[in-house]
Amino acid sequence: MLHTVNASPFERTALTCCLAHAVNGDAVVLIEDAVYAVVKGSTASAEIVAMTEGVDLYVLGPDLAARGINRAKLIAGITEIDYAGFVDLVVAHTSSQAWL
Amino acid sequence: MLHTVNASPFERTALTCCLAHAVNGDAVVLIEDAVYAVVKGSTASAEIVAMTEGVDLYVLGPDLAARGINRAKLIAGITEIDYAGFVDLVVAHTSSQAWL
Amino acid sequence: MQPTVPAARIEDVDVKISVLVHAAPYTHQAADTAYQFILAAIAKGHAITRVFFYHDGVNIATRLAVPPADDRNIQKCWSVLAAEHGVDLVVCIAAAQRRGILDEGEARRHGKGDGAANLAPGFRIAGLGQLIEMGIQSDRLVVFGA
Amino acid sequence: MQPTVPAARIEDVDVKISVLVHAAPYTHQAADTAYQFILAAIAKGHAITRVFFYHDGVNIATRLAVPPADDRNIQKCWSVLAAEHGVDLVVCIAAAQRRGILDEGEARRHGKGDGAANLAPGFRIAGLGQLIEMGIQSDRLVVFGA
Amino acid sequence: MSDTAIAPKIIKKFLYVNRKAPYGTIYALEALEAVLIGAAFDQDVSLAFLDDGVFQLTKGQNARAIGMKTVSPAFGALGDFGVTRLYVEAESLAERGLTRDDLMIITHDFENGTTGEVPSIIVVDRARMSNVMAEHDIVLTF
Amino acid sequence: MSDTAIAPKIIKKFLYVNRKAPYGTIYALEALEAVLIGAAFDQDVSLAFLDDGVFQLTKGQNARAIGMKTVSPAFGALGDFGVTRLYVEAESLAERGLTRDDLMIITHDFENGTTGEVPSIIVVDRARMSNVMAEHDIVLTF
Repeated sequence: MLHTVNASPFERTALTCCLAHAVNGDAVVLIEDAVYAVVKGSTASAEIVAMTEGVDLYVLGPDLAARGINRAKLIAGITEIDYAGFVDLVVAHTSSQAWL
Repeated sequence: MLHTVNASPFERTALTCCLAHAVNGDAVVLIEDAVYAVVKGSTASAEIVAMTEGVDLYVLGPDLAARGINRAKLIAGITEIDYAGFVDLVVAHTSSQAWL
Repeated sequence: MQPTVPAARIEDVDVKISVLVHAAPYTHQAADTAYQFILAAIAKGHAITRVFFYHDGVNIATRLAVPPADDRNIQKCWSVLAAEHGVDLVVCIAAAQRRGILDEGEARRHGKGDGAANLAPGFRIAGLGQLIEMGIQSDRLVVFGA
Repeated sequence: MQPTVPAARIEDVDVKISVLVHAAPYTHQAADTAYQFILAAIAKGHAITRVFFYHDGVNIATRLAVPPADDRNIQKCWSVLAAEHGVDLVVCIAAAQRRGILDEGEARRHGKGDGAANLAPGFRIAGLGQLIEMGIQSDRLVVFGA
Repeated sequence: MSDTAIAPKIIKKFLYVNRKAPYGTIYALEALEAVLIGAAFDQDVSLAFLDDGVFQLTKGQNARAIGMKTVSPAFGALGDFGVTRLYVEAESLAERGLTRDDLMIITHDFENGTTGEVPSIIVVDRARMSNVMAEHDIVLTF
Repeated sequence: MSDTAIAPKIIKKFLYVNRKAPYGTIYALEALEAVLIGAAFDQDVSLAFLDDGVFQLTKGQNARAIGMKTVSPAFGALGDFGVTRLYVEAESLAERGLTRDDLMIITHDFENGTTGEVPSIIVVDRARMSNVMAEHDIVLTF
């Protein structure tokens, strides 16, 4: 299953809720304000490291660029994708769930 | 200063942010979905008890009633008000701040 | 239920209060809470300097909404408030243009065709300066949003 | 930047995708992300079964919005998508009525006056059944909201 | 409505995921409207309540004092529409100071036509909720 | 605009509180629009950035790839509008993995007309931010 999260982890609990339900083999795509979650040294990134074992984590590059987050600031283990890569992920998983 | 919070503490961090900035003598009014914060035994109520020393805490009764939360379920130290009481609080404080 | 706000802390019975509403009707409760708050303030003898609608709050002012018959009609509630209590309801022009809320002048100016204006009775469209002005002219300003 | 999704996990190059959009334009990025996602899907040769606008997402379909000249025009982006790629843009009738988005038939039926319809070109108003139907008829359904 | 005339051959498993509290936002109400319409389509429909969505099912709601419509009674009608599975997450209840007793009683008729009523609410733990989500073809979130 | 012709006698202290990230929602942009209009009113105007609001001030923003307008350059013009105090909360930065160096440099001219520029961003701790809020007559939150 593919999970999408679009809210800032500092403002909403959606990412935590998502990670609590993502299971081995699932993928999580962070889009929009959720991309702030993968900035190194943030309290959110610590949670992600702790909770995503066995889960593939993706982040939408255009949303990183908009927010001025360059790749050097990302925690390890994150795959950056563009909109086409997002489409590929949707196609690759039989179902998806948005954590709004 | 009067602070208002209207979001569920389980969905958003606004209440935590508010309580981190409320100082001795301030008042906090919980309205709309924020009223869920004062239900006894919830994780949010534990945080409230820990963070509201010296702060007057109010909850909007009509919002409790809508959500089926009766008074027996509230943690101690909360004052229930109606819309008129809310107006009185606004009048009684020279400024107010909404934590949206 | 009695409100238990200490009476000694209430300064005045004729305070000028202004209200800022940020959120879309129905989708968020903010418009409802603001409305109930204002009714209570008027009942207590306070004066409502102005209500300013910003962000998605401008959508409260559409005359085209047709909510289900068993639900409240938020726009009508506000229009009645303006008619019965003379409350000044100001919709931010910049926020309204972005979201498609136009009065007759705006609809004409942007070539939207006759009859296209969708601003409801009792509301007027004006600039953000009206927000600052109401802050200056009132004793209290309260924000309702989402 | 190269997307690094393993190619082996991609099942097909002609997948039917439907999209559900829940959030208001400008206020939330959801409408923008959904639009970019759909452009990318079309570029990859997938078919967009339908886009269904629900909750405040129905506000995307107003023809009355006049965003600042230096900003994108979200409604126009979608109308062009419908015109150029034949994407079926369906606005939920119940959600639209509540929020004041009406086509000509609805505007007439509710006595809103000539010219009041504010549904933009390329959108159509229909029932929630269209949401269920698109779920049944497509291979994938993606939700964008707030 | 002409929508119901489509009579699709395909039957998919639809899961409506409810994660928002009622009244503060409209999501609970409009999700329910979607469920009730969707029920006419002869699909396999279940509902999931987790996070703040569990508040939708609490007893004693009465929105009169805030000038709104009380949403909760409509859940009682779900059984008549053939919607008989409401999964509720145990951890979400506990975090909010709620127990099963705080929830409304929602039932549906026995499927085989014999008399008697079956509870529609199925309290599951978080791991089971993940499975429920994975078992569905379409996950609609509101 | 006729609004500016009012020329009020009263001068109040306005604080615009920014607690939302840019781009994901419109609040940052529309708050800035309000600040720029408000600056014409000869009031005492300050801005506060806390919680996700600190993201509004980060360097290197470029919203072209998401089809939106880049908001951040407009902060550079605040000084010209007489808005010279941007309070930024240190704890909010730290929680988000940010330091002062991640923020744009925003300056204004010396008030006494001598040449040179003064930084507009004032990083304060949480306790001081509470004081800043308390010191203002009008707190506008977006």
